[in-house]
Amino acid sequence: MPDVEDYGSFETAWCPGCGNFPLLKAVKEGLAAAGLEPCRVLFVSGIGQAAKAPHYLRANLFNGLHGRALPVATGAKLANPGLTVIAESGDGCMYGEGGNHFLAALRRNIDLTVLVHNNQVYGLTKGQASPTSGAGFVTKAQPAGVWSEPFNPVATAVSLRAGFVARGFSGWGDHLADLIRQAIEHRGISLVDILQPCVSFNKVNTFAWYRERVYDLPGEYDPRDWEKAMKISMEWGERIPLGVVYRGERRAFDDAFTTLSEGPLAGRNTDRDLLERIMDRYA
Amino acid sequence: MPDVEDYGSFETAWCPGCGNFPLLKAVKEGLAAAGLEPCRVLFVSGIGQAAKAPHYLRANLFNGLHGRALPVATGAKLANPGLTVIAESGDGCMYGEGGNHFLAALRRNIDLTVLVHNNQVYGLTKGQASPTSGAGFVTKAQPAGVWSEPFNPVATAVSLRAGFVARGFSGWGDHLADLIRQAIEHRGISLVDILQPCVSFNKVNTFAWYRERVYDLPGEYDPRDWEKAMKISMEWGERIPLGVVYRGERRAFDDAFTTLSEGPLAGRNTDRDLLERIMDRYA
Amino acid sequence: MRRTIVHSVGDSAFNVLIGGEAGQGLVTVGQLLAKSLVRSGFAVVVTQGYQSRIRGGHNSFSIRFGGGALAAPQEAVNLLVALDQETVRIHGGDIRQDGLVLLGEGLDPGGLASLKVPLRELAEERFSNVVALGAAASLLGLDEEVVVKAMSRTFGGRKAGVAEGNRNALGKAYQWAAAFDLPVESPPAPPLVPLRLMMNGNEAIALGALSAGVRFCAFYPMTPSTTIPLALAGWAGEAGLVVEQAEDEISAVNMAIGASFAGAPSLVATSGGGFALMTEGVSLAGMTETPLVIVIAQRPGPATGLPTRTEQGDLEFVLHAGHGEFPRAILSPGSVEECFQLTRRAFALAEKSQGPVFVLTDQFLADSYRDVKPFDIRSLEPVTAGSPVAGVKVPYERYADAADGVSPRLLPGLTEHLVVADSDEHTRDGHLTEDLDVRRQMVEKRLRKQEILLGEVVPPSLEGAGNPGILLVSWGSVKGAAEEAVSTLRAAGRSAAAMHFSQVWPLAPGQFLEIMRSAERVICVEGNATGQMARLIRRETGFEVREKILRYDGLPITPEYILREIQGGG
Amino acid sequence: MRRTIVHSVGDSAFNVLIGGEAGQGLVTVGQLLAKSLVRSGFAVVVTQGYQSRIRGGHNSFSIRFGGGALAAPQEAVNLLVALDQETVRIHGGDIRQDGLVLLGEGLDPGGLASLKVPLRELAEERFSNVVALGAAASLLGLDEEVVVKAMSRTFGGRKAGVAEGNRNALGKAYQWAAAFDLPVESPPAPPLVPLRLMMNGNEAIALGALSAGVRFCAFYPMTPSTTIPLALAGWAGEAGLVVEQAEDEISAVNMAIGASFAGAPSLVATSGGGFALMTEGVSLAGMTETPLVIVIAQRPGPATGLPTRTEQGDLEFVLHAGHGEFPRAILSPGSVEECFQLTRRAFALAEKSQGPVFVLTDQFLADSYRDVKPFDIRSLEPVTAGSPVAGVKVPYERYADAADGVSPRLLPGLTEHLVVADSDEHTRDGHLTEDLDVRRQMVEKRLRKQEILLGEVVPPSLEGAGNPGILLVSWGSVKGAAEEAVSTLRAAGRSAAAMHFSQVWPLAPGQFLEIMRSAERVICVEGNATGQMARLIRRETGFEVREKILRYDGLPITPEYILREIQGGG
Ligand SMILES: Cc1ncc(C[n+]2csc(CCOP(=O)(O)OP(=O)(O)O)c2C)c(N)n1
Ligand SMILES: Cc1ncc(C[n+]2csc(CCOP(=O)(O)OP(=O)(O)O)c2C)c(N)n1
Ligand code: SF4
Ligand code: SF4
Ligand SMILES: [Mg+2]
Ligand SMILES: [Mg+2]
Repeated sequence: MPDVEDYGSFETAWCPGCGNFPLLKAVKEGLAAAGLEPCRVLFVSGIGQAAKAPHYLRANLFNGLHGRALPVATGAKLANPGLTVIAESGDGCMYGEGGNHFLAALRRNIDLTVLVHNNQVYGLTKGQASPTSGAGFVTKAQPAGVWSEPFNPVATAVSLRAGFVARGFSGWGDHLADLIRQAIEHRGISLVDILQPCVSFNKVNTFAWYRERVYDLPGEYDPRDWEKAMKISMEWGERIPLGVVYRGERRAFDDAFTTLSEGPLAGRNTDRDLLERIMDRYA
Repeated sequence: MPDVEDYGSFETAWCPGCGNFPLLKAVKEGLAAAGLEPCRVLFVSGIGQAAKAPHYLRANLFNGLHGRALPVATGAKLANPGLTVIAESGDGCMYGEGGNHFLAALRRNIDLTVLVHNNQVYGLTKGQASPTSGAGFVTKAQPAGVWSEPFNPVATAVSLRAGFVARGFSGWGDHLADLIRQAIEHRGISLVDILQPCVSFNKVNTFAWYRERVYDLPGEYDPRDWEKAMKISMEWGERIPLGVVYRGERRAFDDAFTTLSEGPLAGRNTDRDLLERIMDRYA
Repeated sequence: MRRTIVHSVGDSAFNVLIGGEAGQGLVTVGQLLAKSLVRSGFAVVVTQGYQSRIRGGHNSFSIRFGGGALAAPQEAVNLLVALDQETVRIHGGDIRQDGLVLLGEGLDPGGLASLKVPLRELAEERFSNVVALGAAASLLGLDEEVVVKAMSRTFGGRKAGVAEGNRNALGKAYQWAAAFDLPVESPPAPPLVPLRLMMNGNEAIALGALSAGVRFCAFYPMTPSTTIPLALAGWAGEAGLVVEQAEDEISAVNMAIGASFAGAPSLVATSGGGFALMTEGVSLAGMTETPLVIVIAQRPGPATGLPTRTEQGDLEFVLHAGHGEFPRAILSPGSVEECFQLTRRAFALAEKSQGPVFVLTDQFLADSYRDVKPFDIRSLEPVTAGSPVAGVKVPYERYADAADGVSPRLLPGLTEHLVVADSDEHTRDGHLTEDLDVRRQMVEKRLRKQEILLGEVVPPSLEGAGNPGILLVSWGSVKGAAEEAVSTLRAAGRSAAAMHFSQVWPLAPGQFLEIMRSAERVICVEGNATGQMARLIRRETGFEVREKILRYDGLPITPEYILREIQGGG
Repeated sequence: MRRTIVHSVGDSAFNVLIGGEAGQGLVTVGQLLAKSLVRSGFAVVVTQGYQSRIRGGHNSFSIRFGGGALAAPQEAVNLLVALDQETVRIHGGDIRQDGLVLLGEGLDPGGLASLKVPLRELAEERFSNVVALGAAASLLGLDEEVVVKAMSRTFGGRKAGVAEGNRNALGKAYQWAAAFDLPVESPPAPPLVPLRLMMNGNEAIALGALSAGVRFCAFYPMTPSTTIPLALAGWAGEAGLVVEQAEDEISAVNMAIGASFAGAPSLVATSGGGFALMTEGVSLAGMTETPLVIVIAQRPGPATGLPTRTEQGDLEFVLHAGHGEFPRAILSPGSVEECFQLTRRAFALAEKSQGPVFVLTDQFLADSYRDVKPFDIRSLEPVTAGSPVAGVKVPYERYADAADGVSPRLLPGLTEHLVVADSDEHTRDGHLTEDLDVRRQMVEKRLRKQEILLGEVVPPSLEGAGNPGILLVSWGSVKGAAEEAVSTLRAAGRSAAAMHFSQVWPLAPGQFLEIMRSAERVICVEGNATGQMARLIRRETGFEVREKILRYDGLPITPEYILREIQGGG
């Protein structure tokens, strides 16, 4: 069984005090709790402060384009179903530039774990509004404040009946690590939207702001009740629920391809008889 | 007051019997009922069979790229708030290629009317699955049947609290025309998802199939009740509700830009004093 | 309007054009007739003209056939099979003096030599297209059994009544047509030749990919590329492929990169507008050094343009697509065989150079059925994704320095080594860096791989001798037309040669520059409006191709078109 | 490592480099010092080097200043202001023999001539950066009041204590530093010159756009382009603009096209990767004939590359971006003034040719503050979107035929005429067509507009005489460095000239080919690894630029870099 140390420790390019630090720690703990060897795990990230996270642990990594973590993760998972594939990136990356892939991945219900560092701001590009920024949030790009309604990833995921929908908080390390473990263990798509304070550019949604509001969904809360989940997913503002909001039963997309039960696509033999038979159909 | 004839009549490139014909008629009736002169209306469409529709009536038209009707419509509306801007296209165009814009437009709540010909298939490219195709739908591209869950545009729009969310059926012409009129009259984004049989490529969701299932939301149904709307939006299969599913109160995005109260951006004078003052800030 | 018809060598060939509305079953008739011709030993070249709609409008399916080898379409029509009046109006002018219109009794041949088929008498209306097929096949002297066999394959699976109805309609049509002759004889049945396949360009690309070991294909439908993923999807179950329709082209290219990174030889196929959305992904493949085969089936642009027509307008776009600088290769098949062979080559080059390789085709070739000698498909080697783990230096570095720029490529999850790839500039171990010395080294490492590609350039082919009076330079689907035009010129006693580029990037001037210099006149023949290949040649060699024969109305370049232009141009 | 320092004409200039971590307030110090220099009558050229992170790492802000005109960065450092130890390590080697390190008492100058500032003594730690500013300004002989004024503008709005604390820290630093002299005198205060602005390339682009009448800007943040839309957003309220952050770059470009169609002169700004996503939109602007200004601030690629560094690697990509063939122009400013002027020109050309026009800049120029003569901004004309309705033929046709290809452009909803635009091939009235004759005419109509652009090409500038021994050819931000290198060569008695392209497409060979031919050696100086401009020149003229000075490590080309390469290359 690997332990947290097996995931290594690296110098980061983050600001001191950033919510990404406890988040990174929770990811490693979640991986260790799930008992995964680094070489069996593939992280796929996009671009942003959050997207650097997998550079700061030991695992396989494909750090791709801004917004495109999910398609790359999908391709990799379909090519090698034996990999545990984790798509990790920021709110701008996953819900902004990558919004269409987010919808499609939820619909596919492919066996990926999606970790979103939701700091409600574009960190790396210095503080423009992100899709989850609150209405009225003032930035240099939105000097009169954000006008659009914030995107609610949890509600969207529940409304599309994604298999596993959770919200964590980087200030609640153990709780978060456990959500990540559960997400990894869930077969089908699992979303963990993680509230992650950005100390440099988001002076509204700070550690203190979140701490005052977050609460753990009570033990009796049944994440299999879609209607309740839908309602809970809309709760935001005074109180913000953390935990597994929804769990649905859906067939995993990976099962759509029977050939995947035979393992990775790499290194397979080409069936020459079959090739010939296919060619002969053109005779 | 313009009447339906003012919107003209043209030869089309559609298949005989296509659900687009009654839909086109309903659009013209809706426009006439809303009392709009053709020259005050701008249609923006994408690419697909549906996207050809605005070529078949008299109005201003920007027929752009596949998937990109909403951004063009947004830009045009922001440049000329006096225009009635209608984005019209197919399910593949709006919910597939254009999915990210769909989410963003709902969040913005800009004053656009969005008409989606939802035939649950890619018509123009000859019958591949669309985002709304039912699970198990067999096509040449999905020989083993569609595996993903269908996209539910109505549920997504309600979950994001869009201002006006409706479902129509091209087989119910008058009902549809009235929905379109209401959508046009609503300030803020209004979605009319229109069930539109494709006689050439969708042999499952036919006129008969829809007719057996659709029903009109009863008079006592209150589209302002979000929870009920959310529930109704999930109804699909045995029974499919038609009508205005949800109506929310949200500030229209157009109000974010105070300058728009002064009318179109075209032809404005440049304030030379202001230019000089701005330049002087660099002194 | 009757065009001046320039007869080409094709006089030994015969051209049947079937025209009608979409939805009248004309493609089925065309395919069956072409298949029957191939089965009877003829060479065929099919040209399909259709519109961006599902029903109505005007479509055409023309089959040029002959006893020898054929590689180009032909304008002049010997036999026009008109399923509607529009066909007579549009194509009447293309009928040769000695040609014939075959049409239903209700249609008006407009003064052309014609034969009216008593459709209603011979079969129910829904079998009209088969009656037309039977009549045409009979006139062409094809053995009825050959047509029946082709038909039974196509309609075999249908409801009982349908197959029978078709069979009867065909028989009736054969009987009826037996009484008639063509004004000019069609080519005699060729001596028995070994079995040939009938395949269009897209099918050959799909089959080439399959034989090269493709394991993953993601796509978003776009005419005229869609039939490639559709063919692969059709084989996916039996051949163990994953074919996935993506939510958009951006997703398609990124999925393919992810799959390739994880070890599946991967392909995407699209057309210009969809490819535009993939250009960031192309750059990603370049930066992460991920093998990727990208097929682009061109159609006329800009923007949506003419979705179902042909053009060669995207050469420069593809050559420079993606920001930043990185190596690539662009193959441009000139025939259906080349579609197969060059797609295979694309997979090999992509793996070898660890980057993006393009196959640039177009609607004409994509949809052009031809007779094809069966490939020696058993003996062809598929590619192997990734490098052997044996001998890899530890700790493993994905971007380890290498003299030729190619680092060992391990696949994630398949060994105990960690594989780290990055779209940022990165150190050898794949982690992001802002070290500017490393940056310089990595740029140089990536660019060194261009040499590998340069070492494997497919040399341009040359038909005809050196020092020609006229040298026609072509690329991609224009090959057959240019070569046939040259044969015609030579048959007329003129000194001419045809040089064809089946690979347009990189160029190795040593392979062609001398020949160009030796020609009196060099003429680029391209399916675009500005002469993109001519510009590229000048850029790479300084040699200015002064004359151009260009076409940009959406139709393929034909031998006649070239000859007219040469004559027109003096 | 100490590089051979090649002194350039810049010996009359003086280079201050401030280095430290992100978050230490070094950009503020740099801006204030630069502003104070400009206010004191000096010319300045700022070079910013920063990393893709918000805190930590190593950043630099270097200000070269002098009494005359300056247009290029300089490597050799006269005064190094080290806010951290890393700065000494990285830039110590760049200090001139007669240079000085100014640093806090806790840091080690590593044997270099140095002056240690007793930071703790002079002020609280949070004001350290202002102490450094004061010490440096004092050493440079700047009037304290000038610095105070600059500071009060920057910190004016802050909390009371802060402004005061800063003011005190500055005063203390001035007092302390009065006792010291630089080893070599800094340039004498120049004679009073008329007021000059301080502005970087992106600010000048934004201001140019504003003066040109921009009314709409959509963008998705991407370094180093973001400060353009941010500047516009800052003015939006007062100036009546709509600036909208889009959900992605595809949306941004399509929004801008929609807004332009509806009559708002529109701009998008991005960098390579974001632009890749816009290429389909570029083609749409070409097809629908919609004016659009696209600013691309280049950074090193491929893919994410080095997000905060500079490069000129996207010339060919931008030139061919978008499928299909349509006219475009690409302007490539070489100075901050040109950023302003050419952005204005871009709006005019976009409207005139009804299509996409590009402004191709890069990180170096984007972030490079310079002293700029105030523009005669009152008298500059903005563009007018659309054509007058008077005289329009009825029924109105958006794509009416026109000798020069430019049809009258009415705006939808503003007249009683219907305006119909289409991304498919279309008839004159804008409706989609599959008529192939119309297709041909429309291709030709669109391409005729290239002539308009060709008639308005900004001619390349030439510094130096004809028949030079060495001709340096540059484009974009390299202008100043190439010109200064030439001055230095000439000062050393060599025959040299500099030719700069502020517009890279279209090219008018008549404007430059003779001069190139007249030179003994022609050397292209470009910030990329393959010599893209050299290739383009050969493609358009046949003239092969055999020598190249290239840079692709993310740093701007300097006069020293060029001179080293020329000497190295013999
Ligand atoms: C195609 C593209 N567009 C824009 C960018 C610039 N960019 C880099 S990171 C980023 C936003 C990051 O925000 P988020 O994903 O929320 O991550 P954070 O930095 O907040 O963790 C943007 C816009 C890019 N790299 N690529
Ligand atoms: C970027 C791009 N990708 C793909 C296409 C090809 N394409 C044209 S229409 C279409 C699908 C149309 O489906 P839908 O929007 O549902 O409209 P329908 O034809 O069913 O009315 C596609 C994929 C395109 N034109 N552009
Ligand atoms: S900018 Fe924000 S998110 Fe990024 S490292 Fe700094 S605090 Fe964290
Ligand atoms: S393909 Fe379907 S949607 Fe398109 S016109 Fe035909 S029936 Fe209608
Ligand atoms: Mg963020
Ligand atoms: Mg559809």
